Amino acid sequence: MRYAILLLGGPYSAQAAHSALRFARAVLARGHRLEGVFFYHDGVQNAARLMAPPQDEPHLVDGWVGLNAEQGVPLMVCIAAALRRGLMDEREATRHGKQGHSVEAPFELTGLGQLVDLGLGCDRLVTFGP
Amino acid sequence: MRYAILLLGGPYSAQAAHSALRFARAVLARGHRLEGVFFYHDGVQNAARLMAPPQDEPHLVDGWVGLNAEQGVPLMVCIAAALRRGLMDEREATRHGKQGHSVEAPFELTGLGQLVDLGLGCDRLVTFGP
Amino acid sequence: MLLHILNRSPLSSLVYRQAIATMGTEDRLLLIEDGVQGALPTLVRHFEALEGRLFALREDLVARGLAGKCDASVQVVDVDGFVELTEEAERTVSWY
Amino acid sequence: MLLHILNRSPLSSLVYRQAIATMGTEDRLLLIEDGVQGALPTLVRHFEALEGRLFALREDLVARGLAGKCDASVQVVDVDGFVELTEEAERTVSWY
Amino acid sequence: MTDVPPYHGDLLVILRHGPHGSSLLREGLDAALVAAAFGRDVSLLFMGEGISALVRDQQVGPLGQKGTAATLQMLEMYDIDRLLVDGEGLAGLGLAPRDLMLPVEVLDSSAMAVQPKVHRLVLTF
Amino acid sequence: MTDVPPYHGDLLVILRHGPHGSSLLREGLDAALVAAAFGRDVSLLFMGEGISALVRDQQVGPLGQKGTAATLQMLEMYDIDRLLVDGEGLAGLGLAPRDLMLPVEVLDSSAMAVQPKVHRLVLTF
Repeated sequence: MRYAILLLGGPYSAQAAHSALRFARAVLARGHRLEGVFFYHDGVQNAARLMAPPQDEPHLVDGWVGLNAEQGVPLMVCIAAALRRGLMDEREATRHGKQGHSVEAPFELTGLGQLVDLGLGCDRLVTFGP
Repeated sequence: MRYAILLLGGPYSAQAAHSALRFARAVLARGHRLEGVFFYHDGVQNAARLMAPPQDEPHLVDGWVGLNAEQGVPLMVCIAAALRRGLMDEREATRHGKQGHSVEAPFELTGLGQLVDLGLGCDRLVTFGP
Repeated sequence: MLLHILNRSPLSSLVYRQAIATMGTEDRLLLIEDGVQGALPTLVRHFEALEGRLFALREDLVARGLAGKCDASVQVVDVDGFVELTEEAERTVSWY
Repeated sequence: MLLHILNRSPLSSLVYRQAIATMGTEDRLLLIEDGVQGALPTLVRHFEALEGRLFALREDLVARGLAGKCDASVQVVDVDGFVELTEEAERTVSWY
Repeated sequence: MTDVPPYHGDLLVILRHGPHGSSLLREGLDAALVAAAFGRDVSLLFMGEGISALVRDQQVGPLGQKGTAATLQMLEMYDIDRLLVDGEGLAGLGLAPRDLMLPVEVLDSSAMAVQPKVHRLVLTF
Repeated sequence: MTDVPPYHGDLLVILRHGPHGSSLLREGLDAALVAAAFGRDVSLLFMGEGISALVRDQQVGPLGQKGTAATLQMLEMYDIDRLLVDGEGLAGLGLAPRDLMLPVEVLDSSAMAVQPKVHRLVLTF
């Protein structure tokens, strides 16, 4: 089956990101496809490139990046939710006249239309709330 | 009286930051001193320097920076809570071998000891929860 | 006398019970943010033990269109009154 | 048949009532994260309408030291079983 | 009870949070508007605190926060006209349909239990 | 009732959240440990879901998340020995003090209502 995940919880503040990552691995292990992870609400904070948790704890950005590298899972971040929370890639930083950036590939800033397409285009969308 | 604020809510996700900023202004308007605002839990996200809300909405970073500029209120961000959520200043970025930074002055990364000193050293600490 | 501050509605969160459980007989409770919903006549019964010691923040009521809908037992204060309540209390305790 | 997913404890959040209100007579409910507390014998009564359709995630029980404390009426599944439940359901609805 | 009823729509957005207190109400509405703009058939279900989003006379927040009243006024323009309200929740707030800013369909408990089943996708906010 | 009782300590940290589900429990414990390390007299009050932090046999999370059990074991080393538990909440979880990993003082409702009054600062997590 074709799965998708909607993640609404911020990293470390809520268990949602850990739960979603674990679920993603289990979905793939059962032979399903994971069409994408959409980050919305506090979930957008999972794309913060400067995340530096203590070394004896799971590194969530590394977890997401690994999912993308090994399985090609798209990591889609709601641009409107991201910008107001301080998350932008180089292109948005340029557009806003700011130096530096807080989001980088493989995370991609995108619109809510992608969430709708993802949710209605796949067989199962599973939401992990904050 | 000497006041302090503990802010636990993230920007835009929760009303906490708006409430805290409004309360801070009212405290000062009544002639009190505001010894500091301590950002902890999701509250640390208020220090995200790339925050870019729509122009017709309140800009929280500007609000905090204004409080500091006009009244000298220290803006203290819990370093442990910040690092795991992707918030670091240039010094921490260098220490972690990363390019760029997501927090800048007047926000200062500091330890929880500052929260304890602030809370026990002032007359009133008011917490704004997520 | 302490000031307890509650920002959740009794419609969805049970934290109001924890606030009440730790309140002394003179302590006050201020409803702010989503907590102001507790000032509605159908929900204020959850706070009946606090007769005369229940407050709600005017600005948060107004923003939600609830300013004219509060129960008569609730004392409505603006943010200046919020600061005044913290002045009068020995300390504050927040519930969320 | 739909799978509803709940991540809050009935000890602090009333969202479980909203989940139950929208469940059809064949729908299932899976407790995850802090929601697994609802599988304890003293709290499972909140879910009595779901007899035989209540599940709890093993990994989240284990992490909390609650693995051996669940009520007998709750079916415990691991994360592989979680995926299986989503396969069997037409769609999922999350409550938080 | 085992028959699957005909679909009422593509997307059901369940709104459980009030205005101002969190961004979830607005984010749920934004998802609904975008889906509608893309030609999807969208229903909104207001439950619990979410019902308070429909109360009349809402204002901007004290720092000028916009709230959601203006967004709700745009629903009709986006052809979102299936606004469902949990009747029990409405009574719990002491409100009647005339207290709300938009015309709604009030659901009893049996109608509530059908909604997630008759939409292809359910998003909860 | 109007007499202020003598202070029991500098800081009361109220813990209302369980392990793993959110970071609040850990963040509350961290604040308590730092205060104790700075020589402050700290009490912990476990309420509601927070009581479940004391359940025996907790494990790391499925991704290796540490949880809070190891932190709780360090409390004694930091001279934090006033561990208060809401008796009603304990019963609500179907637990007794022997189910908990550390010795605690179980409070009845009148003792609960005194705690915020007898500490100079109260932090709620």
